Amino acid sequence: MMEFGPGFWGPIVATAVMLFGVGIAYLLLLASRKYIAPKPSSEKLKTYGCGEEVKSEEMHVDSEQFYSPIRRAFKPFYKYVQPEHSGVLSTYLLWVIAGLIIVLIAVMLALR
Amino acid sequence: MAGMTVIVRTIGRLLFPFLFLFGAYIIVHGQLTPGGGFQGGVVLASAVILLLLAYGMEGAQAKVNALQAELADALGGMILVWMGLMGIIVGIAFFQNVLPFGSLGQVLSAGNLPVFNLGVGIKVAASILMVFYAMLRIQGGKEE
Amino acid sequence: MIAHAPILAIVVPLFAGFLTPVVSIVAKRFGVERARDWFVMGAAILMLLIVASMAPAVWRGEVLVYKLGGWSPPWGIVLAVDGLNLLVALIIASVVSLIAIYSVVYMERDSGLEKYYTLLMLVTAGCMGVTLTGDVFNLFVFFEIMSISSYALVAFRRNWDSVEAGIKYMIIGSLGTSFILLSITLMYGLVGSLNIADLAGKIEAIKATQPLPMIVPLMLTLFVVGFGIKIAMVPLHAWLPDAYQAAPSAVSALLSGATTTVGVYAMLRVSYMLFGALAIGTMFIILGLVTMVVGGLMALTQRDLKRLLAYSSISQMGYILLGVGFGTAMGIQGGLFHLLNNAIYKVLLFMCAGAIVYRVGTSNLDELGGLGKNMPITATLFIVGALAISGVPPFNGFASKWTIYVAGMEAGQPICTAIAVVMSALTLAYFLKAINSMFLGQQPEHLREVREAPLPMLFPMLVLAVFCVVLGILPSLGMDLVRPAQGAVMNQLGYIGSVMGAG
Amino acid sequence: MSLNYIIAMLLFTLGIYCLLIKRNIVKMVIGLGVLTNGLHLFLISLGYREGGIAPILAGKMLENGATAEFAAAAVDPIPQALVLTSIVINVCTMALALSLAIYIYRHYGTLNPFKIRRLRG
Repeated sequence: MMEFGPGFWGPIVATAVMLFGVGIAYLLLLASRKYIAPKPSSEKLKTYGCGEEVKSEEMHVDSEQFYSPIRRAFKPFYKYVQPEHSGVLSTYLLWVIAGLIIVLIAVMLALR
Repeated sequence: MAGMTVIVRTIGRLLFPFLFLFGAYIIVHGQLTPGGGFQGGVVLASAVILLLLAYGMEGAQAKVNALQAELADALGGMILVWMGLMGIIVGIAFFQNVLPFGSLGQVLSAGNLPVFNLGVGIKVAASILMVFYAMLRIQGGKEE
Repeated sequence: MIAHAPILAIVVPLFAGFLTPVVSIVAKRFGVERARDWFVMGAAILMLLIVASMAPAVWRGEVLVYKLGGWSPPWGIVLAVDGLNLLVALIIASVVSLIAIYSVVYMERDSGLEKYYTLLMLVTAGCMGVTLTGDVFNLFVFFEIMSISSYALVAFRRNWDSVEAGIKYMIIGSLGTSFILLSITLMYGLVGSLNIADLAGKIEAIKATQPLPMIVPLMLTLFVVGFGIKIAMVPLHAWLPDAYQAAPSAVSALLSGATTTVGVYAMLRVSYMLFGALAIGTMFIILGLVTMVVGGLMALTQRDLKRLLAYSSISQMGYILLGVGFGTAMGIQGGLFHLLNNAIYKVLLFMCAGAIVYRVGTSNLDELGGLGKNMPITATLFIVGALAISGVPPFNGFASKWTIYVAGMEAGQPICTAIAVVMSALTLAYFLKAINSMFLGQQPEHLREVREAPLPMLFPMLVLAVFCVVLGILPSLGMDLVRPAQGAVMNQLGYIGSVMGAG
Repeated sequence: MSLNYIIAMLLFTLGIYCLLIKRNIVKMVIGLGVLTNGLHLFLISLGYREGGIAPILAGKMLENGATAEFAAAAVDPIPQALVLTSIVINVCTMALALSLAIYIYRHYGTLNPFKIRRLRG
């Protein structure tokens, strides 16, 4: 048991509980397999790619669009900030100078 | 790199020993006069670089080749570290003076400093030479 | 020899660096090229032992002061080791030892390895020097040694990408170090001393005068920006993804484990010791939040594994800044604990990425897939690291993040804490994406023959993963490790007294 | 006397201007050099003293009483040592930067930072 301010967190107990939970879940999974054997038809296993024949090796989630809902939620960020990471050294140096000025103003305000 | 005209070659050949001597002088008198290991080492390296400019890569490599420069670099570094470690072994602290001070104004005086300058001089000369060789090697497109 | 431990910890890697070319030439002559690797590994482990030998005395609360050449503090250069220095030195020494073991196999396909090992040892010597020194100009010199060697290491393979990353890192980094030099110059002009303890006392006296000289905030700013470039605070972070992506994975691990740690250390030491920077805690909190959010959101859309890890590294730096910015005992403790944990799992993740690059040849997530069957151990270790970095309970990341959250609530900053929790979930999200793209899913044709990574690469990864789990299950162990460091950050007068009293 | 500081500041500003505006890596590296030289000039000016003497002890100065006189007349030697160290570091930086620039030119065929941007995003 160790104290972290309000409330407590017992790492060993928690880990034991989690391992116990994992064990139960695994047992449930095994048990369920016994009763309901999944038997999908071959039609269901086939991937539908707009009528195109797609080999299973070529199926891959595009890693850039993986979280497109989150991209939509933070649209301004991806519209304005991400394209600024353009790989141009001069831009990056400008950021450094801008950062210097921002930090200077902040420190001036704080230490006044 | 090809090399240059007869005038440059002759003057370079004639100047080389004097430049080398001057570099050695600056290093050895480091504790007495302005200058020291770094400045003397640069002069030493510039003597070889003069040969390099006048005679091309081969002329300089005949005096000091790349492997020798690398070994001299390591040697200079090790002189420095050993001088420091001597302080631990003999005295009480790293970089503690272990050699006798001698009398003021003599070349062999000021304890550790002459040896120290020597180490710095060798290291700087070798390093600058290595930088030049490396850059010429990239420039010539011979690398890899 | 224990009395000389502080200087030996710097000299051993420096000496090994100078000796590596010679050892390499001799070993080649005798036909045992591997001797060079063993030599470097031995030097790294010797350094770890030397650092560890300082631990008992420092944890008792002493400040080890070592006078170079026997000159006493305000005039000569001193090395001063208190809890904070020791924690960082331990992290660096362990990370470098593991990377030396890892490099033996990982780097074997490259040519010019004696230069690689020389540079590795020089980076180590620079890190150690920055960490252990008690003199501000000496700190700058070692910082430059570390930086220049790391620029060269990033560009080591001389491909188009590593050269591009190298030159960007180099120019931005050199601008940063010149800011540090300018600040040291101003400080010398204002106070006339270079010893950190002496400076701290004198600047304290100057700050008491009203009005405050304009130069004091300027100095602090230049230091914060200069070290901020090394730890990639957000407006200054642009070099980091390029460098981590293009460098060999062992070097990325070294940069994320050692040099950023040193950057955080230097920032803490200078801003807290010299300027008593509790006043700018709010600035650290805001910068930390911005760093965290930008790093996390940028990581979400990356296609390259190492670039994703690089952005997540930026994000984790935000947590450290946040914890330190709270300025309470618990906040600093959490920040430093996160610094330790960050070094552990970040190095682990980069080593896993390196294992994949070593076997597959690419780190592009779109070209990977289904590697879980071929590389089960690497996959397990990567998942351990990913869960640890996302703060999932039984691993070490949870303990330190939880400490930071609690500190945030106690410091009366519930909004910051909420943002930190959300970003933690986002971290899990993008790591799930990486795991899915690499180890699960359909396996492309050309990856059928991939084998498990070789044992010398797996060994350091296993050690780090064990640390992840142990520090997660027994967080009080990590807290005990961090508490002397936190005490040292808060106990400014003790440091000044010990260093100045040594004369 | 204050001319030193003005020139140092000018050099520093010029260096930053060079880094931000120039469209050539080699010129940016030169700008970095100019910037650092401005710093060195600033640092060395801090230790200067009007009509000071070189801080080298010679024979007569060690006699009793003369040491204090020497200390009162000599310029501050510490900034000179610092500048020398910094120059050495600068040499290393320049050498590395220029060799990287050579590689950049070989791989990209240009030194324009606006065209060296294959790593981005």
